[in-house]
Amino acid sequence: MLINHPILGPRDASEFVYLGDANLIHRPDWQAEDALAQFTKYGYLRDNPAGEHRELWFHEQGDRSWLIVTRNTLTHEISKVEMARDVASAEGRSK
Amino acid sequence: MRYSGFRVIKEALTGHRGWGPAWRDIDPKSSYDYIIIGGGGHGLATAYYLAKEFGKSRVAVLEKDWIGGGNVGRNTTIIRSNYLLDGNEPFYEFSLKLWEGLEQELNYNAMVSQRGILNLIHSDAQRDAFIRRGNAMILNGADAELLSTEQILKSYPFLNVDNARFPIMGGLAQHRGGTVRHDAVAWGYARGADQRGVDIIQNCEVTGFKIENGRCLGVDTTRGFIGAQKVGACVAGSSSRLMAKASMRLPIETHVLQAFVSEGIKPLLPGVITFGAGHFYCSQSDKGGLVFGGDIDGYNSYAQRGNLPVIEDVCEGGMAILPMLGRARLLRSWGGVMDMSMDGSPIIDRTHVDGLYFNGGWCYGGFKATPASGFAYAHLLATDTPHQTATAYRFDRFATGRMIDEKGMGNQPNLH
Amino acid sequence: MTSPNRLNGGLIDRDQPLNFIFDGRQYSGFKGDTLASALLANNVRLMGRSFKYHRPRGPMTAGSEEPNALVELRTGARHEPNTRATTAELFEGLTAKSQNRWPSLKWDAMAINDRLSSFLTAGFYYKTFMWPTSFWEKVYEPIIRKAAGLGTLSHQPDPDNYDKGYLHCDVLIIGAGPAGLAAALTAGNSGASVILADEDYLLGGRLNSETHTIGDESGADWAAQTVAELQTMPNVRVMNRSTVIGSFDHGVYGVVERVSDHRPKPLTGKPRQILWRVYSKHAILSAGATERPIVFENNDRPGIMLASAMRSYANRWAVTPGKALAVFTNNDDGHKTAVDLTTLGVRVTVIDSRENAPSSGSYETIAGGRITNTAGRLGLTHVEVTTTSCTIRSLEVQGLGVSGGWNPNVQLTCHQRGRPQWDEALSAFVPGGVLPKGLVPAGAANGVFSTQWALRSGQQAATEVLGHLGKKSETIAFPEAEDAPAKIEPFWHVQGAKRAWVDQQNDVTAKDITLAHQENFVSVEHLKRYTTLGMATDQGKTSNIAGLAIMAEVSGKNIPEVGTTMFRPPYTPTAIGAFAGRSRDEHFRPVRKTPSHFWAEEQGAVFVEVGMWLRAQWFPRAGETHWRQSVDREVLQTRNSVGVCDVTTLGKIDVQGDDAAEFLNKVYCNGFAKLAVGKTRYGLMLREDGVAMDDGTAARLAEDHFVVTTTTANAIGVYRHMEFVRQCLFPDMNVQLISTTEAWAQYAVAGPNSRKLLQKIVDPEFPIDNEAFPFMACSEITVRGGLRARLFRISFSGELAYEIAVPTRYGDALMRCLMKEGEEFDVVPYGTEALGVMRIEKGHAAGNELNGTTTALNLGMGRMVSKKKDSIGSTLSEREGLNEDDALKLVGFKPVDLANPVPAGAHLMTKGSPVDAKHDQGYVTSACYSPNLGHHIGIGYLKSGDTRKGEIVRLVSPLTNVDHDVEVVSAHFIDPEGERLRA
Amino acid sequence: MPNLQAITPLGNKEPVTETYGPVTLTEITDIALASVSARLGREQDTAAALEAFLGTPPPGAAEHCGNNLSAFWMGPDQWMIEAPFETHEDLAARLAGTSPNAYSVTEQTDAWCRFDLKGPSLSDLFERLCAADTHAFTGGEAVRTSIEHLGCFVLCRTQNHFSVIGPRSSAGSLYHALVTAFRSVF
Repeated sequence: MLINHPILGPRDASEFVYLGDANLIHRPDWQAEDALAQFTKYGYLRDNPAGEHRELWFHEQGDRSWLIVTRNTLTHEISKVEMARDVASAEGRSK
Repeated sequence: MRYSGFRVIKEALTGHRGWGPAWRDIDPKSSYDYIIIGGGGHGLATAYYLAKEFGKSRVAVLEKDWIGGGNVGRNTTIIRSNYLLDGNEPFYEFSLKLWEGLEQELNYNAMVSQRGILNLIHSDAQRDAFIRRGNAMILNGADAELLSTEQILKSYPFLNVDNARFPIMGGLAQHRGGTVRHDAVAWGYARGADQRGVDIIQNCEVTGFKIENGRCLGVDTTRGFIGAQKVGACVAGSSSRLMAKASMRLPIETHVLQAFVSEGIKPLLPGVITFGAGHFYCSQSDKGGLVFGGDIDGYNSYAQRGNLPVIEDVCEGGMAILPMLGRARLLRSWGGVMDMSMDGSPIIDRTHVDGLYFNGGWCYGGFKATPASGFAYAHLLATDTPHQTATAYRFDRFATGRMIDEKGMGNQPNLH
Repeated sequence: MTSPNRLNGGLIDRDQPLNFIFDGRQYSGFKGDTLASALLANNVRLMGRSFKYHRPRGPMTAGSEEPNALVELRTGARHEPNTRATTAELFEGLTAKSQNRWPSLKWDAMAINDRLSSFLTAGFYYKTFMWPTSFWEKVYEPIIRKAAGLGTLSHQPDPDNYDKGYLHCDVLIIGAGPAGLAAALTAGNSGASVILADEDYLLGGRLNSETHTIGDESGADWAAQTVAELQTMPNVRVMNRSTVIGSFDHGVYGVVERVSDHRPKPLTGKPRQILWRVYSKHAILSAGATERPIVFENNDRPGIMLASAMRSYANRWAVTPGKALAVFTNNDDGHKTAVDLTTLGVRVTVIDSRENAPSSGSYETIAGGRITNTAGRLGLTHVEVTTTSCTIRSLEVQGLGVSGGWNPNVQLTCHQRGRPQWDEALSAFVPGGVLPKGLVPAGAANGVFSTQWALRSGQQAATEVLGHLGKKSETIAFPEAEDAPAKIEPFWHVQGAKRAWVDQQNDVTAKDITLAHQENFVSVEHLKRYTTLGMATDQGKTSNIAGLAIMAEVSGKNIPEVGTTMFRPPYTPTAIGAFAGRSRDEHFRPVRKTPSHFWAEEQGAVFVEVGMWLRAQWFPRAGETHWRQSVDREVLQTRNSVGVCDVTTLGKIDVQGDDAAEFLNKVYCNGFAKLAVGKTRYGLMLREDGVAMDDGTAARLAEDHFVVTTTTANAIGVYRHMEFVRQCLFPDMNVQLISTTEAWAQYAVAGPNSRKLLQKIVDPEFPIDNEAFPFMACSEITVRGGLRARLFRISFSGELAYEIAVPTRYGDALMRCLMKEGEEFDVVPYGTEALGVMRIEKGHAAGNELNGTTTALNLGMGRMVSKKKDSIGSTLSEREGLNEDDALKLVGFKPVDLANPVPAGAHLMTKGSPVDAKHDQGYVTSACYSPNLGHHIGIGYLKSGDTRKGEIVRLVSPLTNVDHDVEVVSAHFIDPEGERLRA
Repeated sequence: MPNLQAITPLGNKEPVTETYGPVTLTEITDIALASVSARLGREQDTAAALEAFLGTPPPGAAEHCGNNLSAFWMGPDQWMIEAPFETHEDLAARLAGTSPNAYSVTEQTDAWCRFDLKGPSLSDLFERLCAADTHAFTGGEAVRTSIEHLGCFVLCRTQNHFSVIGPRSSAGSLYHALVTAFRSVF
């Protein structure tokens, strides 16, 4: 499998370490009233789709960037690769 | 029809004309008391025990493809009950006991072979952990033995101890562990269930649930609606796809696990052996093929196939402990989809929908659980109470913080 | 020596005779021969035995799909079972042995199974061997296992090396027959980077086995010239003996190059095989086709082979299985064998199942005939032909070529789970469905069977691919070549046959398939699994289609309705060594050595693997006969004076930036914002699920600069986690991370004299007395006249202790210096064992305690989890199940009888309660003999342990036969008030 | 400087130089290394400071540049600076002093071992070692990739001169991988 790194171009997936669903960047607010319930969902429930899946990969044997890869879990075809940091920023995550 | 050596001889002398179908091919009825979704090992076992142990007769197994085509048909055939945690060990020990009587139970030779399983130890810390585990096994009524390297070399004289990267410092053995002819498990349960009146319906895919007022009334299928008092989902790697039809999100990810078999060779490995410092475990089938595997590929996949780096990683592990393997050939690889749960342990539980039950999250340990999973699920379906060995396998354990995390890897399914 | 079956011509080198040995007998052949062709030349047709019935067998094919002629090649540690005689290249001195027979190939006692075959039908074993229960493992299975299997492994380490490699190309061309060569020429001319790989040692595919011409040249000559031309192109890499074994995601292919298998052993330093991982933008599958047999009674005798194989043996290797041959065919291709062999002076009779079979003047054709039986126990002697008029003729022949049509080699198109499609006109599966992205099939692999059209098809495929690459291609005008249409009338098996083999290796007969149907094993996957059809080492290449056809017949379906089978990697069985490559033996994984490693080796240290690291475990001294003596000495000397331990392996992460402190507040459950510059603090890191992930220290070197330490085992994972927190959760935090684990050699200097020792080394401008440099202080300093260094006053042992770090290259010298300067204090180096003893004596948690299931509460650090701030894991650590009243707590254990051990891994029971899992109270995580206390001690987790101090509990380890009482005590066995480390 | 004797990553007093066929392999120990990471919002300042230090703008992704003082790219807004050890043993301190708070500097000199390979056909060697397409390298590339399970930088200085920079603690394993590949190829 190859991951087309936004900066480095196609690199063998074996250079990367997989984490999972890209929703893991949506860490809940610890001060919310239902924080415990939110964190439980965040930590444990997954869409796990058969089809397009946004997921986090870390370029461990490379530039140490976390990437969000949009990959089809039926065909393994990758349609989009983004820098996770850019996505997180764009979604309003800050400090 | 009862199988026996006498019967085989009789048929051989009369041209084998008397053998009937192992199970009937039939059309679905309009409704059942119990519908099991998924004709894999667990689903067929559930139907069998519902009929046999709980006297239920209006039972159907719906299989979208052909029975036994999921993980029961593609695994490395290992049975064992060498678990650490109290949530797991009694359940797997119950399963092992059911395996021990399976052939007589089913009148089907699934070749349950208790040739032993051996986990190699490569460090002091690993030994400490294995001693804790071995003790937990014994305290739960299972068998375990701590072996020295010398004892291991008596059975496996060719293990690499001379120039190994990681020294072999003994092993934890479970002599009652072993292997089973995996396909035969599905066929044996199917035949047994069929003989007790269970309808096994192949090529019948569930496309939706009929849920009214919080109660499941049946399932829509590619062969029409089928009503049911109770519906039990039992579809392993397809769990998330199926339960999404009931608006459920699960604590499960679907991953691919590859496994491998070599060309047939004359007897080499007496039992199952697991390399504790790499990703490799291996046994030898009765046909002579070395059946081996390692880690999952590590990314979500429903594709039933993996990639080259994992094949290399597994073979590296093999060469590390069995350096003669260089001259054996890998014959075939295959990939199965695994329902990896968030703590590495399964779920056998009711759902928020009345009449809809769930069995899944087996990670890549589902095969050895087949009899107990079927038994416990049948118990839950028939009595609405969990079987005594499966009380911990609840959905809400993540919310309450009562995870059953054998490997201590936390909520990351690909590490379990 | 005479070779009775050798013909004229062929592509062998008659100037290079080679001697070889098969089953102890010496023969000779020529360079260019395979073992099978050389044996046939010597009139040896019997080369193997089948798997189940031990039927005598000869080669069925002339290629890698061979199911029958499997031998054990070479001797000693290089002994290699199941080697196809049909692909083993002959070399001088080659030694081979037949396998799966006893006592000899001609007289095999296990052939009794053949007599019992009516009892041993498909799946018979599922129906019997069940009584009595214990007999399966003890009696039946050992017999079955001994009889099963094919060849034997050597039980010795494989002495050869394997290598790996990585190649990149625009186009990978798989197979160098006419289509592949045409594609390679076209792509090569365009300037694209091309890899042309073929499993054979001689490129050209069927061109080397046919008498076809291309223009004025023989096909073989044209192939050789084309290959030579390709080899001159710098952008084309031509790889022979290279099998493309698998098609993986995104254009990645596995290719195994057999570098040395044609030699007695590899040249010095050279690998036996190389596994190449090829990254291709596109691939052309020109892997040709495989002929398939027709199923008839006793169709498995030595001398019966595929008609195309017979032609290969004649044209390429100048060999015939005998002087009188027959061909049984359902298509025109079979007649080519008759034409070619007749031309070479061999008498051939063709039995063509088609009533309108073409006739020829040069050989007899029996149109509409069928072979209904054969004779010859160890080699074919007669075939029985039933003609259309139902008369039976017996022909005396030594060889029979069978042609049931051709199957395109679609395997690689299925590796990503594409399913082939049935082509009615060809009566064959052709590539179809979703192909691997970028793969274009061409030539016979795509059902294009004539040479002329294969050339065009190869060119077309290349042109298509070049178009995608944006490269221009020129059309090459290939000369005229053979262009016979594929005329076939499907005919799969001769009905009514008693025992007709479908899968020859696994002994699956037509009757087995009928039986499977009768028992409802109808789906192709059930059929395969129930009968073992297609599970042999040829992976069904010679058997699957006939099996499907017979199932179709008995179930009243057509072939595609019965199903297709799935092909999975590898394309042909592949040496496991090739997949492992260089990663074996002591090089299985890299070794990490500490800065003092070479010095420690000089001291005779005993080393232990800790992850990838090798660490000194203890340093034996003269006269010490047991490791405990060394370890006790190291502990006592350290606690009494001073000891030094290399702790470089702990992970070190440089955390810098304006938000560095805020960042640490997120990743540690305890607070760091208020930590003063020049101070160090213990930190506990949780996973998001509230379970302890790692612990270590963070030293604040500047307002915006921390050095964080991790445990040795978790260094990589913690760094990855911190990058996740930085990049994905708090992208606006101004913080930069980099690992500095290896940049600094770091030594723990511990013991009451540690300060005195360090004062001799630390440059005097840096005072390290208790006032200037108190407990938990940290500073950048210089040592030994200006060498930059870092000093931390932290203690794992519980003693007055420091950790000192210098640039790694000086680590060796610093250790020598510490030893020399410490002589006056009787300084001692200590290893990981003594380190472990001291931390257990002090009650410090380590890997055994941070086992991935324990929380801060379990560790006795529940109050460290700050509720005033957000940190990873703080919310989920509040779940009820993690905060139960009887939660496990870390405590110490002391044996009641001080002579007893406290073994790690033992479980704990309340006194008087039953000993079983239900009453389990906890377990011992770490234990040691404490030389300071003079008895064994342990630490571990006990339910409500913090309230049970003083209680006597029962320690049981049934696995190791231990059962005695221990007292629950504080985990801090030594200096519980921490006076020493603050001294 | 200090009266402590340095050793090489392979554990010797002097670096190793060996010849395999047409290629020379040399253990390089006379280069100081420091990483530079731009702080948030200070990317321009960092680039300017590095340009001032190096005499050339810092290299782009997967590239390296410079001669006596040189740099290679490690990650987004992160570089490794190379300088002669003899004159720049204090490289990290010097860089840190150049433009305070614009970037974070970390000493990396001894975190790594380095082997330089000089000779023809080096890509024939590297195709056995790593997945980088070194045949396409012309000079100036710097790729972080994995060699025999070790995370390494592969720098192509010219087509006849490559550097492999790997974790110092595994210098022996990296050296073994290189030598094995040499024997296999040449």
